[in-house]
Amino acid sequence: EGTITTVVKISGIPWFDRMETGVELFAEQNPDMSISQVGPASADSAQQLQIVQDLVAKGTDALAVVPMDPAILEGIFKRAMDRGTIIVTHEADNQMNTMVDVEAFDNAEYGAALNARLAECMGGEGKWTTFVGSLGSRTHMQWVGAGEENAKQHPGMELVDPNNESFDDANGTYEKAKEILRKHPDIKGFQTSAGNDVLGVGRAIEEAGLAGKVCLVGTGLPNPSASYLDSGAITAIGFWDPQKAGMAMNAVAKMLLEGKELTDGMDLGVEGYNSVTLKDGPGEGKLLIGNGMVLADKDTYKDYLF
Amino acid sequence: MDHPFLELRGIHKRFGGVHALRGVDLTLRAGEAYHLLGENGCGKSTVIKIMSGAHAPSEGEILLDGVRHAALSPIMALQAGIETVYQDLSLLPNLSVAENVALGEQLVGGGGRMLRWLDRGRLGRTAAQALHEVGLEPTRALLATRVSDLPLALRQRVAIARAIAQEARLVIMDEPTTSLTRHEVETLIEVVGRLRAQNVAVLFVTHKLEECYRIGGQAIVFRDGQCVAQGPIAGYSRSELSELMTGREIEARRYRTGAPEGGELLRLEGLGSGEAFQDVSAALHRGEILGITGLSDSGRNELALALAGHRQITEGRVSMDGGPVRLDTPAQSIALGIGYVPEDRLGEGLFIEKSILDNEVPLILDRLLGPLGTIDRSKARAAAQDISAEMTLNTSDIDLPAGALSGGNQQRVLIGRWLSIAPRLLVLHGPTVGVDVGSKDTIYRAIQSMAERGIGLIIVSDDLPELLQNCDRILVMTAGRIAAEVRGDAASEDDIYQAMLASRPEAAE
Amino acid sequence: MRKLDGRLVILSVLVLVLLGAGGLVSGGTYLSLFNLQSMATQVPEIGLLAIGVMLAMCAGNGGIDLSGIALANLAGVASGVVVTQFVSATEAPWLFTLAFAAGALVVGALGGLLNGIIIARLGITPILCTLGTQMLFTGLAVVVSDGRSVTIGSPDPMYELGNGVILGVPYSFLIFLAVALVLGAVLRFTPFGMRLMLTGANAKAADFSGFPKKTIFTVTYTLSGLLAGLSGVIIAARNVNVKWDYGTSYLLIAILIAVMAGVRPEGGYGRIVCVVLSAVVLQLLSSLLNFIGLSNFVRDFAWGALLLSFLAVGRFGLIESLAAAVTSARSPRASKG
Amino acid sequence: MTMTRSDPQTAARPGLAETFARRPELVSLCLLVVICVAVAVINPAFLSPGSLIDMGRASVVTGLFALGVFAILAAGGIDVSFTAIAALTMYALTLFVLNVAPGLPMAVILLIAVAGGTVLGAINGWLVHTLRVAALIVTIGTQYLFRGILLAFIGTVWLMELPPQMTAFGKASLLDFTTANGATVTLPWYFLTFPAAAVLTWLIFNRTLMGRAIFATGGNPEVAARLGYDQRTVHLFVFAFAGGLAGLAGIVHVCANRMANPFDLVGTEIGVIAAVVLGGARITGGTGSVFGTVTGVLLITVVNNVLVLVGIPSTWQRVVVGAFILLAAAFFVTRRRKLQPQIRKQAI
Ligand SMILES: Nc1ncnc2c1ncn2[C@@H]1O[C@H](COP(=O)(O)OP(=O)(O)OP(=O)(O)O)[C@@H](O)[C@H]1O
Ligand SMILES: Nc1ncnc2c1ncn2[C@@H]1O[C@H](COP(=O)(O)OP(=O)(O)OP(=O)(O)O)[C@@H](O)[C@H]1O
Ligand SMILES: [Mg+2]
Ligand SMILES: [Mg+2]
Repeated sequence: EGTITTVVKISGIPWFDRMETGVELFAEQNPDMSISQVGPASADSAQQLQIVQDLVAKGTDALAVVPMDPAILEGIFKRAMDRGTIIVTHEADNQMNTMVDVEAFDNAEYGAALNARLAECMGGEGKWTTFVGSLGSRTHMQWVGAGEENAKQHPGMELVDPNNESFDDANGTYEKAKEILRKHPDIKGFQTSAGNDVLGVGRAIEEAGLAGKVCLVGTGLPNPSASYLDSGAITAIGFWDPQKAGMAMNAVAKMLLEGKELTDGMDLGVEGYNSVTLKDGPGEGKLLIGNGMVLADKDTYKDYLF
Repeated sequence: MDHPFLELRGIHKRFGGVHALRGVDLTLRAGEAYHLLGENGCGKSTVIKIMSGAHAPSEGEILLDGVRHAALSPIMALQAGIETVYQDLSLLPNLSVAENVALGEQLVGGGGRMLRWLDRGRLGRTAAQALHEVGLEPTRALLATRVSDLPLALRQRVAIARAIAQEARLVIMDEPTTSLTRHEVETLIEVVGRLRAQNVAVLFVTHKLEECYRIGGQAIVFRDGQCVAQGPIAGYSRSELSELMTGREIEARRYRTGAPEGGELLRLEGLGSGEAFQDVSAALHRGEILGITGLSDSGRNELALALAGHRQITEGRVSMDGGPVRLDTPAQSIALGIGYVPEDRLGEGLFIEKSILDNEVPLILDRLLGPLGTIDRSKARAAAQDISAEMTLNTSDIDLPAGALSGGNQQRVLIGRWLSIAPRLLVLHGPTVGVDVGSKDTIYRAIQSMAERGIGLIIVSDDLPELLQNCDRILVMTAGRIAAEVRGDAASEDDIYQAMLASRPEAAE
Repeated sequence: MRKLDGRLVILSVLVLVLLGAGGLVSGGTYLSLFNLQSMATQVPEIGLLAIGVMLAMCAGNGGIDLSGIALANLAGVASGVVVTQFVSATEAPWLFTLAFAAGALVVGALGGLLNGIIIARLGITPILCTLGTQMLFTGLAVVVSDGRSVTIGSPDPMYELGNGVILGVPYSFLIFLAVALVLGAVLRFTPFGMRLMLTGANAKAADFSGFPKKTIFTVTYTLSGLLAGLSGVIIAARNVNVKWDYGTSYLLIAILIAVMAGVRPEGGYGRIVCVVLSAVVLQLLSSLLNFIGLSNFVRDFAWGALLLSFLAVGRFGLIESLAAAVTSARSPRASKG
Repeated sequence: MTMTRSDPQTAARPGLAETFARRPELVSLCLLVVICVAVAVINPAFLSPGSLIDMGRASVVTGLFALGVFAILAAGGIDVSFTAIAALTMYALTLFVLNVAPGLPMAVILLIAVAGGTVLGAINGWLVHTLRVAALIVTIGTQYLFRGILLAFIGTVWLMELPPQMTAFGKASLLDFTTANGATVTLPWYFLTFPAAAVLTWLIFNRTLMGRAIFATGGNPEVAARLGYDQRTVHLFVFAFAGGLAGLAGIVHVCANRMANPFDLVGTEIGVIAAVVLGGARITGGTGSVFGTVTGVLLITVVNNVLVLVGIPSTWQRVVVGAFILLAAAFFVTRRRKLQPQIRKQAI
């Protein structure tokens, strides 16, 4: 009775594997519905577009999409909604054509929080730099933007060579981080955005024997980052639980399918989304913001094993 | 030693629908010289490739030293001492002369296994020895030169050197003398003599009967994939051989009967191109046939290329019909009505996989346009049919790929292509290289009829009988200059040959 | 008469087989008008790039165009950035659409021209040249757009171009077919087309025939660039937005399509109708896999297997033997005799 | 003798220009030197031992790939599947060691990686030989196939915890430096795989019959076959050789990165081919040298690794790399042409 398909940016990577566990959990809770997750084989918005288009043509009732690039999907989302398909998105607070965009937290708050943690480690002083997945990644730019804003409270902090692109590739990030360490031998801090950035930068710091001397705060997952957190190469990681986000998206999609009303402060029945903020989105749709932000360091990461 | 070295029994070979060999029986004995004669496409190269293991026969068997084989592999043939100089030379362009000549020895010595160390010292020694035997001084620079940087005639000798570099028992040469000058042919004949003295069998394929008579031995005549005659070559006259090959009579004669119609077409004054040739002055009248010959490094090839717009002219002037012209690009030459039939038919002339139609019309595409500015296929077909008919191609199916034609017919397609632009001047570079007597006849007739229509013709060739049979005048070039001019109806081969050598500095010493 | 082109036959049969299989597994949804239209709108952007690759391959000289999708993105991004500044999509929708399309086509043609000049005049191997320009175009698109996606907007004409249908057929697909038809005719019936194919078949012979080889290369790559520009227009129309990193996987897929269509990488041979069919086959297959809900990694596997089977079929003349088997199966009594 | 005059080589002894023309890799070498000097002038930090060592280790994986690609280019083919071979071997092998044979010594792991790559490469070679199609096309097919097998049937999960011996291999240092700010720079042992592979490749190409057979095949395959060089062996060998190097590169990549990511590597093949071509190997086959290949790899590595150092903003980096490839290629070609006019004419 109703199909909800979750479409992720790319299948197979840890982040979305974790999300899939949420989707599967939700499927168990709703045995009468047909619920599944798919995603393209490589990080290419064209491939994701194709999948969405085929799913719409197939007649799927609701799509919960984590857009690779929100802008590229605007066209198909509009057509899908015209056709009566329910569209819910995640990590796309600028998506015009969506019914509800689910965000784990307020992006500006998250970026500021990461930077506050970094500043604390740096003692509010010294050179620092930022990494983003790509210059086109809106959330990443929001995070580092908010970070820069936050850093202004500390006149001693000097931002150098900002917005390095990592393409979410740990190896490339590693090379780039080494180059930055060389160019700025006195650098004190890194704020990173894409999930793999902490791994690349962390490795560069650790290999240079600078663990504990140079601070690194960025988005990352607890399991992969564990060894670097232990060694002190990573100061702290920030994240939200993709499992919960997946469940939240599906819960919203189900409510929309059943024609239910979304209200400010409601409880989605998912941890971190027990009292959500509901705002008007950039388009017709709504923006639903939870409070799923987590900052973890050496001492606390073991509470989140995924 | 009672059985012959190599025997072919009932060999058939089919390429798709083409039945190239239709039951060939052949016996080759040690120390004997054989001449495999026949028209283009009668299967000579194919039978050779079967002996050398490059092709497997479709039917029949091969007896090597009395041992029966269904087919040979290249390495088996090489190990048995069958060495081949292929028609296309089969050199490796990117390897050095030394490697081309002497790598085979080590490969064959190891039974074809390649994961072995290379003995560089032996490589150099073997190569030097073999090059010396074909009359090339094996300097270190020569040994290290890449074959792609060598001129054609030199490559041919390198190929021959490769064949004799190892202990051979049968040396096969498929048209080895096509691009050799007369002097180089002499060296080759010496080599053959030496080989025979060492009890090595030699199998020649050639269209130059004169050379066959000089070498002597057995003649083997092929026609349409079958062996139609075998016996001592001295026992056959030229016309008998021609008749056996073609199945009809062809007399040797001077084709040139007309005379220039007067009116100067082309004038070259003090023409020069870098180091290749200098101070070339000549004139050509409408309907005249001018021959140009010389040794391979005499500058004759470069002069031909310069006229076709393929080589920069650095000094002097060219005028046509009295007015100065520039020949900087092929397109300019073509626009002036100068046609050029290149020497290397397959490499530079034909679009081998494309249809005969496509091969005949590329120069006149702009004239085949219909009202929409597109090519009118029916016009194109008509034009191609006309050319085919004029050149008497042996097929009327112009959709056949050019590669399906025999060498003679391919050359006709190529000349036909140039006829389509109604050229005022046609430069023919080696027009009958590797073409059999039958096809030569057709090509010569076509040349004469062009001259009768007032086209000026230049034939660049080292086939002296060809020049004497066809030309009004013949220019002999040496060392980049015109050394002599002789009349086609009055000179002899010997006159020309003397002129070729006369002013060469080394020969004068 | 002319022999039937085996490649054409297999591709056509495959189209039918895939449509049939899709209809079966989806209970008919696959064959619904909506899905057919949806698939048809997906073909043109990659199909046009594949034709570009084919042209480059046909010209010989190791021809290939790796810069297609990068140029398509640059065309969309550059034209989008400029045109949105001067023309308002809401106030002058037609003018806007035309200006955007013209801009993208111009950028595409210029990019192609650059490839052509580098390859023909400087004599750089196409693979190296287009690799360099691929990075250059991508980089320029990043610089122009600051790495963000550029919103083109969807004024009516633009929307129609990307998603509209006429007589049930999407405009973009019709445009694709029309371009294919025109180019097919150009290759077959114009002096340029014949010269292009002949040059690809034997560049030296083309030289001796006085063909303007440099011009031919330049025009060929410019055409390929123009196709990329058109592809960029269609991407923009379909997605409302353009971005520098759209379609990174198209690079190899375009080559895959050309090769499945039987285009000879050494030059001199290729048929546009086969490229069109080949693009359709890939689309049908990939949509079918999406319908079945198979992991997208299986699709990679399927494409590899498909390509290799194509090669095997060609190599061992399987069509001919199949045809022979079919005819002998038709008269079983005769063979049992 | 009258014969000697027709020998063009005795007339002009090869001068400097000639040497340059015959050895195009010297052009790339000069280019490399020029770039290094320029970068060092802009930012002297470039010449610090740390920076050079980083450059060296960044070149290992590309370098191993490039040597394999060079072998295939020399034989007249091209390969785009080697990254997929590397990804498949490294991931399957890491998984195997983790789950089945945790105690496997590192040397054995390396051997298995090479063997696995060799087998996959040999499949390429066999297909190229039996299907008689351009290698580019066959390897596009096998790239999809190998990657499809890896991701669809073997796994997509990132392996973050490597077996300890692999981590140790990735960390084991050959040389250590401590820089001014207390950072240490290490040249790891695995760096040696690159020079070792280069020496091996050089030996094969210049000191064995196989090397000459590969060049012969690249020069003209039909002729090579006629002269007794078994084409099947040559094809199998070059592709297997490239596959083996790719397998090695894959496992080195895993150990150096301390994680096995099945999505890695695929997508970098065109860059590797560019490096080899910049090193003087022609895409049409039969040319190139090991020295040139190494130079090409260094050239690409340096350009990719000095962008930040020189202060090129992130937005402009692709433009710069793209422009560099074009300029280098243009420089390369025009140099070659200027120095080689006579030779080209003769070749007509
Ligand atoms: N590969 C091929 N495919 C199809 N047909 C071929 C092929 N090779 C040859 N043929 C046909 O077989 C005929 C016989 O070929 P052959 O080479 O013996 O011609 P020919 O009559 O001897 O010509 P010439 O007078 O020039 O010697 C050719 O004219 C051609 O029509
Ligand atoms: N590989 C091939 N595929 C198809 N047909 C072939 C092939 N090789 C030769 N033939 C055909 O077989 C016939 C015999 O060719 P072959 O090369 O043996 O002739 P030839 O006597 O050497 O002629 P020429 O004097 O021109 O060298 C010709 O019709 C030719 O077209
Ligand atoms: Mg005949
Ligand atoms: Mg022959």
